[in-house]
Amino acid sequence: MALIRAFETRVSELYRDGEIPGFVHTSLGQEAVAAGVGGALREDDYIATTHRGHGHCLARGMDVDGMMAELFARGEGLCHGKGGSMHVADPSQGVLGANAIVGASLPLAVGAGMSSKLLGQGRVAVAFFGEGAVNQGAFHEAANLAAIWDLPTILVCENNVYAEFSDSRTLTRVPSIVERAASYGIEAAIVDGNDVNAVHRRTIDAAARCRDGRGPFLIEAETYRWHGHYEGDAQPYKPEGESAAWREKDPLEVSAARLLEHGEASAEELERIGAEAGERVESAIERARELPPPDPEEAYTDVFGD
Amino acid sequence: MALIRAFETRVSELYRDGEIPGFVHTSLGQEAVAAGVGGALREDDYIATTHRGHGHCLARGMDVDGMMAELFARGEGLCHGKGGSMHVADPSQGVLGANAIVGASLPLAVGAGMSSKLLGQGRVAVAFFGEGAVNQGAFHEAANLAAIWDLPTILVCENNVYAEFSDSRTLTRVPSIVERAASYGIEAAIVDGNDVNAVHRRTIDAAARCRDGRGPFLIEAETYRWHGHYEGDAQPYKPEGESAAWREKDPLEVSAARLLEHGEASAEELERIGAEAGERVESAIERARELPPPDPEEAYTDVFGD
Amino acid sequence: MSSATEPQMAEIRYIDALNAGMATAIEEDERVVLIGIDVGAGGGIFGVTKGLFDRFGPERVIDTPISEMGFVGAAVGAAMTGLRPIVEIMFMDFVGVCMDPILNQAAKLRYMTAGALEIPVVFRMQTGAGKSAGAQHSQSLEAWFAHIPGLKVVMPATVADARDLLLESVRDPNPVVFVENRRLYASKGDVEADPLPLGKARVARGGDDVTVVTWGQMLRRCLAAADEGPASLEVIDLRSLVPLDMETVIESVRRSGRLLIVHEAVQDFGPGAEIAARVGDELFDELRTPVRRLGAPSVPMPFSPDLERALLPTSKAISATAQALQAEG
Amino acid sequence: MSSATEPQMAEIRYIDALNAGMATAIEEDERVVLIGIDVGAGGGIFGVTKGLFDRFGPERVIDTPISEMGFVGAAVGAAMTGLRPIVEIMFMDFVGVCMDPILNQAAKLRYMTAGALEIPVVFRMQTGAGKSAGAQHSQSLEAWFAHIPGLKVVMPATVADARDLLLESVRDPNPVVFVENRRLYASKGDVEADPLPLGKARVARGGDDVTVVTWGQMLRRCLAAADEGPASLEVIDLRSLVPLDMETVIESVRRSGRLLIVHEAVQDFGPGAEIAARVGDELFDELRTPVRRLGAPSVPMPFSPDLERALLPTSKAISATAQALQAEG
Ligand SMILES: Cc1ncc(C[n+]2csc(CCOP(=O)(O)OP(=O)(O)O)c2C)c(N)n1
Ligand SMILES: Cc1ncc(C[n+]2csc(CCOP(=O)(O)OP(=O)(O)O)c2C)c(N)n1
Ligand SMILES: [Mg+2]
Ligand SMILES: [Mg+2]
Repeated sequence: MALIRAFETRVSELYRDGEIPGFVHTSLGQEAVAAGVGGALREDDYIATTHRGHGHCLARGMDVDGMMAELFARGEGLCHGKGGSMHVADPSQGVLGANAIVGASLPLAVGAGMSSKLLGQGRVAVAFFGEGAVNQGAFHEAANLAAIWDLPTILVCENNVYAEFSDSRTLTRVPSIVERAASYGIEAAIVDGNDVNAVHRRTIDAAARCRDGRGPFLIEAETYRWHGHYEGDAQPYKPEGESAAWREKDPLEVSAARLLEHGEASAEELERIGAEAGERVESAIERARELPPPDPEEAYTDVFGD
Repeated sequence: MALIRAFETRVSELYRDGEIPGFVHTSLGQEAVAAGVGGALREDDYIATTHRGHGHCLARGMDVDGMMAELFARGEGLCHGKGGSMHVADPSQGVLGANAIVGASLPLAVGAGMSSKLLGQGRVAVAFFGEGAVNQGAFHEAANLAAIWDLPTILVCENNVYAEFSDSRTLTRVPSIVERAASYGIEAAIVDGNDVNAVHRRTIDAAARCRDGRGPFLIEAETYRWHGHYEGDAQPYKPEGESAAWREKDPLEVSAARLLEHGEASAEELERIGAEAGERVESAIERARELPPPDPEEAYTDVFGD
Repeated sequence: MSSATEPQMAEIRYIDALNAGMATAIEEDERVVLIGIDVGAGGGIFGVTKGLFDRFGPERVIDTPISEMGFVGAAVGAAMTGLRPIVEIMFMDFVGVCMDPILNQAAKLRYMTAGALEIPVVFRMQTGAGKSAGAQHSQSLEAWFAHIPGLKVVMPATVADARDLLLESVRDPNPVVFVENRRLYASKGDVEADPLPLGKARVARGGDDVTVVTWGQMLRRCLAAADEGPASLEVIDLRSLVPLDMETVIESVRRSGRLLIVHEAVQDFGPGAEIAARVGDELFDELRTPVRRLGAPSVPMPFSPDLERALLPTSKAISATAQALQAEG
Repeated sequence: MSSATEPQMAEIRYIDALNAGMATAIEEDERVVLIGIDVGAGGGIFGVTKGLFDRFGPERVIDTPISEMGFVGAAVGAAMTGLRPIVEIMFMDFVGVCMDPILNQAAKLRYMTAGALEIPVVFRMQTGAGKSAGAQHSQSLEAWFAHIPGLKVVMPATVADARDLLLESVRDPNPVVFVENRRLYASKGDVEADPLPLGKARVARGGDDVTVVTWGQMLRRCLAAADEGPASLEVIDLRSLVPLDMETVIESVRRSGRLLIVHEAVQDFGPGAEIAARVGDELFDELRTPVRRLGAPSVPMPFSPDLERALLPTSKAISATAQALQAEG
């Protein structure tokens, strides 16, 4: 979580300062979901994520240097500068990619579940998506397919209250994603998305179910988007005090408090972890800054394989 | 119902004999749904239907001659021979058309509901669709929109067990459409789709709710498709005896029995109604046979209006 | 239209012109509604619809869930039944999730019902590569719509057209695919510039040597190329692909004998091919040189600004190609 | 491929050739699966997949709900993760409900990941006007796919190609849009006819006066027109739009000096325009007459058989246009 926090805090600044091009969407405040899920998966499991996927990728162990270089649009970026923040991917880490089409992660993860099942690999495929994506037909169709085919697919809905500028509770009569999962006969559970342990436990269970061939599971993680929809969004639509209240539940502080309380970590250790994360990110930034843009030829490669 | 039965029985034969071109899908065995809904609507209400829409159109009072002529692809057909069975429409009767895209009737009826609400017309829009269409994203999105906008839209799902060659109960873990309506906070009710009175009562209530501004309602009408998906389908997929059992519940006989029992009609009257329906259809056929094909110029008109 | 734009502010931004066009449309006809994701209270993800919600209220300016198939289809159904919706598809690329109501419903129902259904709906969508938005947020797909009978396809390149063509599109009794270019949103211009009806191309710059046909953000680059000289370019802003004003194009090429077509869309099987094919046929004997096209190469749009920049026709490339044409004969 | 088709039955139907191609593909590679609505137990709405379910079982031949966006997207996700799916979209027109996985996922993810993701998926879809299927079941949209970088577009016109190109498409590491023509399903031919690799056009009939480029069901009509004479037509079956074998076309037109392009798709902004534009440019000096195109007019397909018949290019119209070209110069 410290790494995600450090990474996105700096990315937000770098974007503001014009060092990172394109669109950037941060998941600051939602780190526990990424970390809780990521830590519960097996090396060879898959994830398909969204426009807000930095955390999910980092929690999967995506290379920080390669990822930062990608956001900087460098030739040595993970996608050679052709993907960027909204499309960063690394299949070698099971990351099928961030995706800029809302809802697209769901059918893709269903497909990954099909591969795992038909090839008998016991791999789990996770689809990350926001509560806003639940109103897309792709969610509806994909959820039903995962259910009837008993696929090892975990649907992780990050309910961060907003879809762009809109409070998602105003865009459906049934704001509970867990309730909507019932339409597909998919078991589901709501978890505190700011509590990494809770998310982690849920995912462990869900993954075990999947590997036992008991089919998909939906996790609704209640959390909050600290920043705007995109970096630079002034967020006039957020009610007074709402952000402050949620920042009280900072996922990093929640787990820090618990670790200290149970004596599982000392203040110094936590301090060090944070500091190391910061350094890791800074060195990635320094490195990325020095890297050259992609070779012009890159624009024409990888359209077709042979 | 007698008219629908007579119409489609003959259309089925005419298609087999090559007198009617294209694709034809009959609703034989499902007449009570069309009649029950159609009879409960106001003159100026709207319906949007499917590839299996003959009954719905006739129950809305669509001109039999014009409709038959359309199926015969005549220039005097309701759509000048440009629509056909899968696209027969008559906006003057509130029929926004049959539609060959599964699920398309739903967003269209939601739109008609928007018009009625925003223009303060108190008109109700009915979307007919099959249980197979429920797995389309369009159903999911349209149902949610109708709900959050409290639209005067009635979702009428004709659950006739099959979607083409597939038993729809095998394509979802939640075969109950009523249960799936809960995902949208839409009140719903299941009715015996072979009992015209039951369908009629339900629709009267639903329409009243709509006009009171209480928003959409979903009716799941349980019925059965007597014929194949399309005319000519040998139906190897239907289990032994299933058709016979459903034919026992012939919607026409169900209501005939009740009318006789309550002395609301005599055997002679029922006989006459059936005979008249048959004659009405025959004369429409005779007329259609004599009509010329569309003027060649028709192919080029009505692409754009000005 | 004065109601929507104060007379004195003749110089406004493209984005304000779009806003003014919508304001006028909603104001002048009670059947006009605006539908889309965050077009209401939020004022639009790019601010195009700012103020309309406060001015006209939630009944006329309607926020939607992320359900394009549903609300685009609903807009089509509403258009069949008395409303005249303007529905926004945030990025043109998103037609991937809502093509059916455009392709199979709006474009066809008038025809299939022999004119009994009228479908006055405007599909506003936005494109514009060159902002590192990535391959899923940078496509120009106008050729797709132009290939579908029953749809008009409009692409305003100037501030005046942003307002006037939008207004005309709303008043049109047919489905109109209205393509805005994000790269032009901030551009300023005279909103009262000489109006032309929808369907007429505009000769943006007169010239004798080479006719350059373009639209959207490429117009500026073609004009810049014309400034470079020495060849004298006649720059035609097509303004709409459907209707396609071949008369203006033919008349110009007849004089210049040379044609260059420039667009942001992928060149292969792109919109320029139709214009090239028609001119090649109709002016076979008058053409002095082959018809040339400059569009994007057949690759997805890369994220890297450097890579992306190299894929879009530049004013340099445009003028170089024009000079080459002139040199050829 | 013998495993799938008995040696003696060299003369089979197009539909059987497709079936044989799929059978071989599924048999030779355990990663190949077939996905679609009623492709399994039902054997396909047109019987194309008959017997495959019984032969390979529900794990390899998968029936789906009416959820194209879901299962086409799932096929793409499966292709990224080790399977090689053949996914059926029953009618090409239905891409309206499932374009995103083709347009924004399959076509782009290899590129966006700099080759890290490979997406070997075949999108089988069927078209073919002339059966009174109506405006929503008769469209030929191959130009749409050819305009999208990252997709191959294959259109078999012969029985041998139905089998061989399908098999090659499955073996291809890229997303392939495979367009079958329903009008050809019952046509018979020699399945062992001279095989050509995917990407090469076939000279179906040699000739000197006019080059006729076509594909799909129009091939038969072009051959019939060639039979009519007197002009000697060289008929080229393009077989795929992407890759586009311009070499074969250019070589032929260089000899004939005349080109006629014939397709079932709507002519305006249609696939023929690209070929016309390229030939008009590359052979500007060698062309004796303008490049002509024969496609469907810009109207939705009407239901009436009489109206519909009049809209598709006939062998009469093809030969008349060819004669006219020859007369022109
Ligand atoms: C199909 C589609 N429609 C609209 C958009 C524009 N868009 C990008 S993110 C977003 C909001 C998504 O909300 P949610 O699913 O809750 O995810 P969050 O941003 O909260 O993480 C929208 C509407 C898109 N990218 N794709
Ligand atoms: C988007 C789309 N997918 C597939 C089809 C092919 N198709 C036509 S009818 C049908 C079955 C529909 O089943 P259901 O909704 O239950 O209606 P019913 O035929 O039983 O009345 C299918 C798959 C289609 N027309 N449109
Ligand atoms: Mg959200
Ligand atoms: Mg059914």
